[in-house]
This record gives sequence, C-alpha cells and structure tokens, in this order.
Amino acid sequence: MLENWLPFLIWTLFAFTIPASMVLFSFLFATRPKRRVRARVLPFESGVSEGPPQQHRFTVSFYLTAMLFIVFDIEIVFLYPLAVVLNELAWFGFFEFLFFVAILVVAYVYVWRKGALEWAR
Amino acid sequence: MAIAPERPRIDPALLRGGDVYEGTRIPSPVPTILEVSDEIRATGDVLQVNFGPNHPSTHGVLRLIVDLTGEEVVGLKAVIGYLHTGFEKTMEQKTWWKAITYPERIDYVAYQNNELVFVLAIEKLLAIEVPPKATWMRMLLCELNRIHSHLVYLGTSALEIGAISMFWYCFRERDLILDLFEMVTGYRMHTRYFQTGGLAEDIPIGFYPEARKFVDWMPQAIDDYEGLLARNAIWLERTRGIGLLSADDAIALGQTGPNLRASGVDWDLRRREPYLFYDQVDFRVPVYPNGDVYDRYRVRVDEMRESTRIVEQCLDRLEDMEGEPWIADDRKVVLPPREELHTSMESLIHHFKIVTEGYRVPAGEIYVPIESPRGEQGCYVVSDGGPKPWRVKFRAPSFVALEATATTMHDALVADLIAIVGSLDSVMGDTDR
Amino acid sequence: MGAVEGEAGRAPRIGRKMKTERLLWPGKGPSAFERELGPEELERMVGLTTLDKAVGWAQSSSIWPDTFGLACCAIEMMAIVSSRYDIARFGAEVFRSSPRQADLLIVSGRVSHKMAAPLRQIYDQMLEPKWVIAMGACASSAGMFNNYAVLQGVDKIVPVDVYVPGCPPRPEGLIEGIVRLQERIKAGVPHAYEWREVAT
Amino acid sequence: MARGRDLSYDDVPGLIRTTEAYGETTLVVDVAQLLEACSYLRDERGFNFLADITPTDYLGWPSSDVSGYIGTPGGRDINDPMTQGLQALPEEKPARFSVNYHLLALRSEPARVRVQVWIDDGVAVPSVIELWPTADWHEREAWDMMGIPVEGHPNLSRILMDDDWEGHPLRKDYPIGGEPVRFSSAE
Repeated sequence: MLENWLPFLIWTLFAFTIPASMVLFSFLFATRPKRRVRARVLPFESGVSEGPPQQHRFTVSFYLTAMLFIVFDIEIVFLYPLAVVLNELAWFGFFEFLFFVAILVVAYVYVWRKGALEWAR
Repeated sequence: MAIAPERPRIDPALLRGGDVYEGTRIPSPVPTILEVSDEIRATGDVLQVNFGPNHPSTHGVLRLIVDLTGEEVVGLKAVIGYLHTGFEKTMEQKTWWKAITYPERIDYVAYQNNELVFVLAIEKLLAIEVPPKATWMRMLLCELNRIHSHLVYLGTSALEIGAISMFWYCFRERDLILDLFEMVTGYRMHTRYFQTGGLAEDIPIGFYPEARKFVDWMPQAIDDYEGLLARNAIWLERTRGIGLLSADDAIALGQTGPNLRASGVDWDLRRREPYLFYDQVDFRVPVYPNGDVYDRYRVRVDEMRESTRIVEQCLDRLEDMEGEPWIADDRKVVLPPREELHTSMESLIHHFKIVTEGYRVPAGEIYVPIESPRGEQGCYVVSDGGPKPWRVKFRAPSFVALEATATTMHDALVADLIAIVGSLDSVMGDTDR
Repeated sequence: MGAVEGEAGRAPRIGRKMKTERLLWPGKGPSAFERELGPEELERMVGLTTLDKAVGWAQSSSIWPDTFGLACCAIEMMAIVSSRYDIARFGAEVFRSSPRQADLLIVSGRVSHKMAAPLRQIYDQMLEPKWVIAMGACASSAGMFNNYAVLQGVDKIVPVDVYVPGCPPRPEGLIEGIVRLQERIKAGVPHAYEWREVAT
Repeated sequence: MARGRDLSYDDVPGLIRTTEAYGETTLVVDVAQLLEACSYLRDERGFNFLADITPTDYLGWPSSDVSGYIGTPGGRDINDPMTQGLQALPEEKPARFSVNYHLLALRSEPARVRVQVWIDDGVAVPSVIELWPTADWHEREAWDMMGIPVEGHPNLSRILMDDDWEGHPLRKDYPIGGEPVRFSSAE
C-alpha cells in the first residue's frame, strides 16, 4: 500500500520544505530595522497617509462580482475528478461533461443579458 | 452662480464637430472640483482615495483626491504644487543671458519649445533680426522636440493603460532623436542651444545625413505604433468615448493644443498666428471631432507625422544654406567670435560687458505665445531696461490641462481616470513652475 | 588602473582585486572603494564572512528601485529601462511603486518643500536594507535652484548612499551610480542610515 | 456688431488708456469696472478665450537712471551708434501691482488684447470665473504667489505653496531664500 503513496509523500516533503526554508532563511538573514518608525505602521497612501486605516464600507457591487467569480471559476474544481477517470467513463463521461458546461453557458448568457457583468451604472 | 451663463458662439469656421454633449459638464461652484452629489454621499459608500504625489500612474507628482463608490469616480480634486521650483523668482535674479537655461527645466519634455519662447520674447523686445539659417534650425529642433514629447506621452500613457510594449517602441525612437540633439548641441536633454540672436554654435558637418536617416525611418515607426494600437480592441475599449470634452467646455476651460484639437476646434498657433517660418512650410493640422481619449491619441500620432514632414522641409532649406551666418552680428547683444578678441579692442570691450554685466533689454512688457506640444506656451516678460528681467511668467498649458480633470471625469471608472489623466498629457514641471 | 600608494616611502602596492567575485566585468580591476581603502583594510574593517558575502551578492544583484520620478531626471530614469540602456542587465529593472517592495529609492529630480514630507514618509515606509541614490544636481544640491521653493539637497532629510552628477545625468551615468552602489553592497560597506546621520 | 478687425477699443467700459507696443494692444481698465469690461470684450468683441492672468509687482521700479543701450519704444535702431549715457527713464507706474488678463479671440481672424488693471497692496480684484472658468487656478495662483485678493472666488486658497506657508513668494520684498553660497556672482 505504501509504495503507490511514496511518490506522493516525496512530493509533499518538497512542497513543505521549500516554502518553509524560504520563510526561515528570510527570517534568519533579514537585517533588523534600526529604528522603530511610526511611519512604517501607516498604510502606504502615495506618500500622504495620515492615520491608521479607517474601516470603509465597500459597495455591494463588489459582492456581485465575487459571486460571479465563484459561479464560473470554481466550477473547475468539479472537473478535476472527471479528468482523472475520463478514459474509464469514455463517451458517457464526455457527454456528461458537455451537459455540465451547457448549464454553465445558460447561466452565463442570462447573467450577460441581465447586465451584471457591466459595472453597476 | 451659473458658470458662464451664456457662452459666446464659437466661430463655425473653426469647428469640426466637437458638440460631444449638450450643455456643459463643468462642475458648478468650483469649475475644477467635482463635488460628490448629496444622494451619493447619503448612501455612505463613498471611499476617498489618494492618487497621491508618488503614484505610478500620475505623470509626475500630481495628487488627485478621488471619491469612489466602488469603481465609479464620483468626486475629484486635483492638488498640485509638489514640484513648485520658483522658476519665475529665480529668473528675476539672473541676467538675461543666464536666465535662458531656466525655461528648459519648466516643461522638461518639450524643452526646446520652452527655451524658444523665452528667446523669442527677448528678441522681440530687442528688435534683433535673426538670420534665416538660425530660424530654420530652430524650427527643425522644435519639431523634433514635438515628436520627442509625443513619444514620451504615447509610451507612458499606453504603459498605464496596459499596452506595456508601447513603452519600449516609443523610447527606441526617442533615443534616435536624442542622438540628433546630442550631435548638434552636445547633450541629450536641456540643450541650451538657442542664443539671443540665433544659435549658440554652427550646425555640425554630419548632421544632415543623420537627420535624413531619422526622417526616412520615422514614418515606418509610427506605422508600427498604429499597427499596435489603432485597431487594438482593448485600446479602443479603454479609450473611446471616455473623458469627453466638448468644444465649448474646452474653450471655457482654456484648453489648447492637442486637447483642443481633439474636441473639434481647428486652432493651431503655427497656422493661425505663424511665428518663425511656419507660414513657409506646408503641414496639415489634425482635428478630430469626438473629444475623447482616443481622439487625443489620434491627434498626437498624426502630429508626429506632420512634424516629420516639417523636419524634412526644414532640412531641404538648410542643406543649401552652407556658410550662412547662424547668429546675428549685433555686438551689443551677441558675443563676438573668439578669434576676434585677440585683434580688436572694441569686441573685447563688448565681450567683457556682455559676460560680466549682461546685455540690456529695452524697457517694455510683451506676451509671446508659441505652439508647444501641449498647447499655447506663452511667455510674458517685463523688462525695466536693466540687465535682469523684471518679471517672467510662463503660461503653462499643463497647468490649464489639469483644470479639465474634473470636467472630463463625468461618470468615469477608476481605470478610466488613469486613461484620462494620461491623455491630458500634463507635465508637472510645467504645471507647478 | 594605477597603483594604490601605500604610506609614504613604501613601495606602492598594486591594488589587486577583492575576493568578491567579479562576474560582470572580470577585467575591470579594483573599484573606487577598493582603490581608496585598499583591499586589506576594507576586508579587515568590514570583516566579511562568506555568508555576508553571499547575502551581499544576493542583495546587490536584485536591487529593486522605487518609481520616485519627480522632474526631468525621471525621464532619464525611465530611459534606463528602455532597450538601449537596459538596467535589466544589472537586475534592477523591476520598478516597484510601493515602498514596501522597493530596496532602492532613486530621488530623481528637484525636491520642493511641499514634497519633502511625502519623500521622508516614503523613505520611512521602505523596509531595511534600503539605499538612496540622489540622481542629478537638483537632488544632490538643489542644483541651479538656490531659492525658497527647493530643498537644498535631498540629504537634508534622507541619508544618501550614492550621488549621481548631471542635469539630467545620462542614463549611463545613472547605471554607473547603480553599479557603484552594487559594488559597495558587495564590498560590505554599511548602509547610509547606519553611519551617516541626516545632514543638518 | 462688426465681426472684422475692429481695432478701436474705445467703447470698452472703464477704459483709462490704450497703448500699442510690439504689436500688442494693452487696455488699462479701472478695477471697479473690470467685470463689465471683461464681459463686454467677451460677449460683444468675441474674446472667448482667457489665456493667462499675470500679476506683476512693481515695488522699487527703477526710478534711478538706466544707462546702456536704450532704444526707441518701437525697438532698437541697430545702425545708429548707441550712446552710453542716460537715455530714458522707464515711465512711472500708476500703482504697485498690475494684473494682466491676456485675452484671445479664438476665431478665424484671431485677435489678442491685454486687459491691465493697476491696484495697490490689499485691493481686491473681482473674479472672472463666471466669464472664463479657466480663471479658477490662475486667480488662486495670483493669490498664492503675489497676494492679490480675489473677491467672489469660490475656493481661494493656496495652490502651489504649502497650505501653511507664510508670505507671497513672488513679491519683490520677499527674499529669494535658499542658502548663501560662498562664490556667487550675485552682486
């Protein structure tokens, strides 16, 4: 059982050590700031930032855009398992995939005609 | 208090379209500040953002205080003065001769034109007659400088909109022009080549073939730019119908140059009030009717073609002017040639007087406007008859172009804000003087 | 490159190159700092270990400038990114617009008093290790503008590492400034804010 | 209303005198009637474009003699020998400040005119924003650099200098500032 998991384990080992080493080395060799300066805490606002960042209310249109992103982009996650077993499923899998995409296209045309893609004028 | 209650009719002979929207979009109490309307303020969604002095997309140290609801710009206030260098006060302390090198740093992208406008003002006060060879060479260098200025505009504003490769295309040709400047004047920028009465030095021997090479190459380079941008869907989407400015509003806001010609008003000082020899040179004044970012781009690209043609005609005239004087020989104002100093006592006295105390300019006040790449660059000079200017004031087209930001920001998105500020092509040194 | 004169009377030592490897220009010979200080003193003074040298080499080979374009020098600063002068050969072509990601602040142009406060704030917001190049006569000493509006030299508010002369300096001049800075980093010379307080 | 090049500007309200020099006409107008003069020029005479508003400070205008190459007002006559002695005193100025409005008639036969107003320190100038909206920043700069109060301006504040800057730099009595240099030719 172990041998077909071995490549995966080696891959996980690399996936873990490389970022960890980056973080570790940058922490070890970083030059410490000489003086704590108030300006460093302020957000960068093109050179004229006054105080700490106040909380702003964001308009609802951003929420709409986020929803659209989730609808159309996260669908890819469902296609991964399909891609793995596609050759067993053969034609049935392919038509199933087409039907899945067709639903998405209907949703896309609806959203497009509704004008949700344009920024809320 | 309605702004400009009823506008005088524009002379229809000058109009080529330009009625982009009816009525006026100039904000009412303060023409240069777009106030956030009350119902938008009531929603409480307004986010104030600082396109501050150090921002990649503002050309130089311009600060825009922008009120946004989401992506839409609903309020704008331009704050300038971050590059105020006190030119006018400093020039009052220098003699006329030393003050000539200051105007180049005002509009540091069109430096030859700035220097020309100050030198023309002095010569008009002095009533000096400049030899034709010097005038032709001045025209040639100023047109090369116009191409250089439009290249810097095209390179940086296309970079801001996303067409990054345009930056490398335009700066490749810019270096060709700077090589020509370097060959003639010895330095790439701020050449200080125009002297009262003509040029500082004669034209070097190998200049004409080099300039010919540039003139032959430039049209293909402009075709490259147009090939990249003219029918590029993203560029059209980002620039067409954005930052609208009608002819009435453009004149009311004092716009000149490409910003005015893109709003359908056929007004170019080189054609309407010719200075130097612009009446003996044939060129077309590009005018486009729609008054948006795309038309300002088209006006400037066409102007590059026209300037190349003007440079070519100047070269034809200059090539058969070998051996002609390149500076006036009025000893009271122009330095005598070096070899003359060893022989004649009189020119030694002149040389001494000009170098130490500086020549004097008759008392009077004068306003000389020329067509710089950004528009009408005027120079108002007051002289008290002494060796130093009493007052020098530059009418800066970039200063006026930024006044139009509030008007052109009518229902623009944040991305359009960057395209509009880029298309107004204002140089902060010229704005803040 | 000229011999390095030792103390009076001693045979002039032929300045030999430092142990830091010269990838870019093997035949260039000792840099300005090595000529002035001589290779032994510099290494003894700074006491470079191989780790410091590695860090110094890494820092100098990818020094990211901050787009701090003020006046005419900004146009020539843009020119060093263009294809003819191409600062990418020295690893510095990535111009970061936020001070958080920039290592090098090229002050290109005249600093007016109104712009001094934002400049200082941006310098403070940059993370160590950071360097400052005063590009052009106006940044180094207010050049020809000795008047009420211009800050007489940017080292009045910000410790400067390298001054680049010229008005505006040629793109090659600015690249020479950046290369000189890289040599200082490789040679381990401390940052400006460590040994040079702000000029009053 | 004659559209052609009607050169006489005598019917401008509040006109004090007209001078012609170097091919430019300067209309000196009384400051109280500046607004009527400007609206008359704009509506009746077609000067629909304001190029520039330029304040000038004439404090210490040289009342002493000015030697050197003084020529005739029309310019210098190059061939007659220049005399070194005192030629002409620059004429006395009516007041300390002159504010010049450079107007341009943007039409097929263009015309330019300079409306000049003479005021003393502290006297306010009416704002012409209603006639030419571009005057907004020009007037703010006149206030910021020369200290000329503009009444009727909706947002009169400093534009070039810092908001808390004292003094108006372009005035003749304002020091040039900067640092004293050891070897300067400033006499």
